[in-house]
Amino acid sequence: MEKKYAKDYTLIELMAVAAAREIKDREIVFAGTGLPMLGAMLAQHTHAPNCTIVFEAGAVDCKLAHLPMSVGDPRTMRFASTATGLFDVFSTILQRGYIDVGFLSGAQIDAYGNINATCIGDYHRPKVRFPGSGGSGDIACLSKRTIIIAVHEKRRFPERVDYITSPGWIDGPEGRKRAGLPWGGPSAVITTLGVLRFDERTKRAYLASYHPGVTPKQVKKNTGFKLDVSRAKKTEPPTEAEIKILREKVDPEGIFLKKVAAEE
Amino acid sequence: MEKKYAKDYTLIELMAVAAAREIKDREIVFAGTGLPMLGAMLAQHTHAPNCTIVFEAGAVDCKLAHLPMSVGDPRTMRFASTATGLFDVFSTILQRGYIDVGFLSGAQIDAYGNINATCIGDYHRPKVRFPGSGGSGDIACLSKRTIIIAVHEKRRFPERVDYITSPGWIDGPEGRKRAGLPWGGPSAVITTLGVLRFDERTKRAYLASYHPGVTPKQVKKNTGFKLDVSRAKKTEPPTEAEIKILREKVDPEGIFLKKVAAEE
Amino acid sequence: MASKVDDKIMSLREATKLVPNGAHISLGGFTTQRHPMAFVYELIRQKRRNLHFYGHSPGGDLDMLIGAGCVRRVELAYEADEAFARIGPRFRRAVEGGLIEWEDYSNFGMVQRFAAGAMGIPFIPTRTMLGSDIVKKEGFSEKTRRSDPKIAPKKLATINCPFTGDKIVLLPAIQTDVTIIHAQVVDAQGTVRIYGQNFGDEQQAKCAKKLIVTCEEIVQPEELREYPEHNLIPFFRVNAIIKVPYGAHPYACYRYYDYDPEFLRLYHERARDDASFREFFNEYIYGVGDWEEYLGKIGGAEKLRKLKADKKLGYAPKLKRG
Amino acid sequence: MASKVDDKIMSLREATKLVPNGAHISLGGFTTQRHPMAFVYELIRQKRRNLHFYGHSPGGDLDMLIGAGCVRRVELAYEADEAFARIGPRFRRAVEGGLIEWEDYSNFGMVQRFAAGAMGIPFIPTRTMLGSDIVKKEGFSEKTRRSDPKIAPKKLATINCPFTGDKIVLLPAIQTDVTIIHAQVVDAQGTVRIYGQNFGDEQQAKCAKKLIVTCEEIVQPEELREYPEHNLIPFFRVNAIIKVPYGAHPYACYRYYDYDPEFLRLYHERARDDASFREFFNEYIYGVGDWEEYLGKIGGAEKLRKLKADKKLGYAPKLKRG
Repeated sequence: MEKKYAKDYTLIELMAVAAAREIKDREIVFAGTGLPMLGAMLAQHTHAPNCTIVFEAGAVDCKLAHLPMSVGDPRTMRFASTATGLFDVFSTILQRGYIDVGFLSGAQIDAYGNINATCIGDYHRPKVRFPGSGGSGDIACLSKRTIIIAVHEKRRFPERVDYITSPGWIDGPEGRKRAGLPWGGPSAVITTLGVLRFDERTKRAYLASYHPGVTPKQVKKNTGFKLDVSRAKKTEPPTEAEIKILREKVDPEGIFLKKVAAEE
Repeated sequence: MEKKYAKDYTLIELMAVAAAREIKDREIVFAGTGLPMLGAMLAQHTHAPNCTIVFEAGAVDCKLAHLPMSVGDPRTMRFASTATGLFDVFSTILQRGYIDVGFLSGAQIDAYGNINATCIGDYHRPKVRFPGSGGSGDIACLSKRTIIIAVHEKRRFPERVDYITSPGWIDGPEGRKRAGLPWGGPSAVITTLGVLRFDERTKRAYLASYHPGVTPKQVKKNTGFKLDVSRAKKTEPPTEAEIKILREKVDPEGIFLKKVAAEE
Repeated sequence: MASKVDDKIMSLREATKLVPNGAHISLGGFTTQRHPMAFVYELIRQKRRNLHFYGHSPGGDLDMLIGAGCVRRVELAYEADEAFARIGPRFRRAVEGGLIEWEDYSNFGMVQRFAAGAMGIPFIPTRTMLGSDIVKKEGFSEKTRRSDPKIAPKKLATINCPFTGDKIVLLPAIQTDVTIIHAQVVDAQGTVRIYGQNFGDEQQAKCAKKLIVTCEEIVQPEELREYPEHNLIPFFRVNAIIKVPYGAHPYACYRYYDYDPEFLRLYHERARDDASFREFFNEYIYGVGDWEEYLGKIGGAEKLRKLKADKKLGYAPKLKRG
Repeated sequence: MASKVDDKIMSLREATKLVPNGAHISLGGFTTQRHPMAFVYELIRQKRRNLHFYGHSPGGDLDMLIGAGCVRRVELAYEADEAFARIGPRFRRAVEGGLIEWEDYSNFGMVQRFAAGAMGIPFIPTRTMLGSDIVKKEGFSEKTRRSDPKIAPKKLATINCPFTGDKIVLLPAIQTDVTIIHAQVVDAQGTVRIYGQNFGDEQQAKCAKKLIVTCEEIVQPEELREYPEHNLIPFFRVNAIIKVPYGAHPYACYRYYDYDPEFLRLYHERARDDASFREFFNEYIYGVGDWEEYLGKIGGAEKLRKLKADKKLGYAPKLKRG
């Protein structure tokens, strides 16, 4: 069947589709609120019907009828396989090595995919304070791989984050091993301008694709670290089917699709 | 009301009554199968209606209608407050410091109330092998105090046990502290001949009481370590009411009362 | 320990006496569910001061306590309200203004610390947070750590596993003076049942020296004891029980009611500015005599009908949230 | 991991293929309840050898495996059948005769080791066993420990807590190759529900690399997923499901049937002597084709009626036990 690409879609929809495409069938996915949830649900409705969504608050593999507004939303209880709590999920699922893909976001992301969700400036006298790690640091440390979602602005993409809340590749290919992390590391950064991936040898981010309407040069200009754009292709746009599912099945109330679109 | 002492009772009944009397009202009791269970249930029916019985297998404060034959017996589920498992009970109740009294038994008990439930002879080539610690070592380490139940024979009461499965006072008043145990220690040994207690200063066992029909000399003769009998009184016999409750309410099926009586 | 025969049922005001100034406390619930808000409001009304707060991912519960000036120190992983607020506005202001002291861990880290306290061990090993600045940077000063023996002497320790050689983080246990949780159902003896996910409530409750439970319903013991395997906390751990229907508002309580998007948005809007925050507090907390009056203020019977959970789903499927 | 769409339902014989010779295994259940006996019998029939067995307080399940020559090493806290036998007769004989290797821990110690494996940490700290010879004496030789990389390099370690200075025992985690549990209800995807106490099943199951579940009933996923908070194991942890009604006999299965005092006494009487033990095995295991035939052998419909649990109590109140 020929793919019919959608003509009318928002940036948030494009990003949700890109997130969904990172998930393989039968994988176990640690999803947070917002874009990761949209992406994971879309994946279940399309190419990954047997992927399992796990929420840190306790629910495993629920059948969502209404989009949750938090990972602890009562909506995540619906027909779940189990529903325990943070200690059980983080220890016996995440730390035990069962999470294939985890989603992350943060205020700053650096060249090695390290994330800052804590503060700008000195930790003890911050210029700006963010909410803190939450489960982000845990997902970054203990998922088999992670996907980062980010707003692409120069100040948000420095060479080095002010504070590593959630370790990426830390400082290169040996960084995680030296830190004592048993596995994992970021595999993609889905931004408002494109998708970054990490060089296999150096573990530095490079531009893998730029979104429709964006040029590699623009991405480079909006990135605070030196970005290799030589391998960049155009991001595959969403299909009509994907957009339809997103709007009609995943978030018919427009909880995130409309909210984020409005904030753009 | 004047106490009416029973005239007709078995040794096991006498011991069950002695065990019950060690329990104070409102205490939390870790009970095993057999005599400890009989004693704890009797206590609930008499002077300690608000004591709580905890089983290591998971049940907390059940209302027994039929005597359990193991700590994991389905009979322990009846109207319990909670019913989890060994990890929860041992960690969040016992190790957390909530058990006031624990009951113990074993093949050998020594002068400092250390218990051997593992083997006679060399650990690696035992002459006789016993079942092993079970929860006994845990109860000995982490209850606020323990009561030991034992058959009183010379070979079972040596100066030093062959193997410390369940630490008592170890080697004297500083023994537990030196070992790193935060609290606890044995307070009584209820035997087939009498009740031993531990000297406050030395933590060595002495004879506190001898059962009706037994002389202090007999107890001394049947003890492998030097036993102070100078403080011994006669064990207070069971009352008619206690025997009636034991037979009619605690073990009407005669599961333990008859079995152990038959083995005597 | 507390017995079956103690009289544990009391008013919010009586229960707040169990939380003195300077107490080390923790609150149950997570993100948009089951925070013991009625108790939080009463603590604010009683003007508690210098609280040392432990949380994994608190939201408005802690943000309001901070805004009211009740909190001196926090140890936590996150302070926000997910879809409703990217950061607690009063928390942000307090940190940026140096009005409180803080120590950062991850969510898993904090829950493990509660678990260690619940299990009666002084620390718990973990692989999380390795490679992060959470491991490298201490928030509390040495002076702070020395000032209160209940604070762990250091944030964490890193060792090599004596069995595998792996690098492992050791996290110090937390045992709170008081934990307050909001449950759906409790009996008068204290047996607690929670429907839905229990979040970190089990660990937070069981690590506490004293446990206060606010609840939607108080039922007969037989009702809960028929299925003991569905109960979360044995009766003897509970010191105080307060019946407060809708006591988690504006947060949800699975099977009873949903969260209140309107009120959550209102709070976060008002809390951004000092003056409007004070007004908000005057209207909804200081100016309100009791919980009954509060429920009237937030929209009364009509609002509660909108929030009421569908029996089967456990939330309000028709609630306007967008 | 195992998916929802895998075909997990199989026969006992097929499932035993997941347990090769030399496997490190553990069995669910505790004292007189929920040991996966049908699976044990099949392992014996299949003549598995050199198993490394981890238990907290096993009973006849392990005793029979030892008697059948399936077991090479055990790490456990206790081997007996409480009111039915003060020690497993085959275990005693095997230890006294040097036929197996053994390592002693306490019950809490073993359950903590399973818990550590389930949690993905290499060790767990505890205060239990301090002052005992369990801490002082290693059962396995250095040679044994070096012979199999799955065995912990040492029995335990003692350290001073970096926060409190307290003496603390560190216990190495267990991750079994295969754990086998017997549950009341499972669905075809693998979601497991256990009624009554779960003993150590949760930790034993979650520490396993592969998990086999025998059960009384297989139901539709919707039936279990209506109350997800009552389920113990998420579907993706389960690799094999076998429906074996009365599959824990002669042990009890809460809400389904009681233990069989007659059969337990018979076993322990016969197992004391080599010849009568062999006869017992020939009659009840080797000479029996399948579980159906076994149930006939032990007394058929009449026996099963006597053991059948009362719906409300969960056991057989009129069962003759004395």
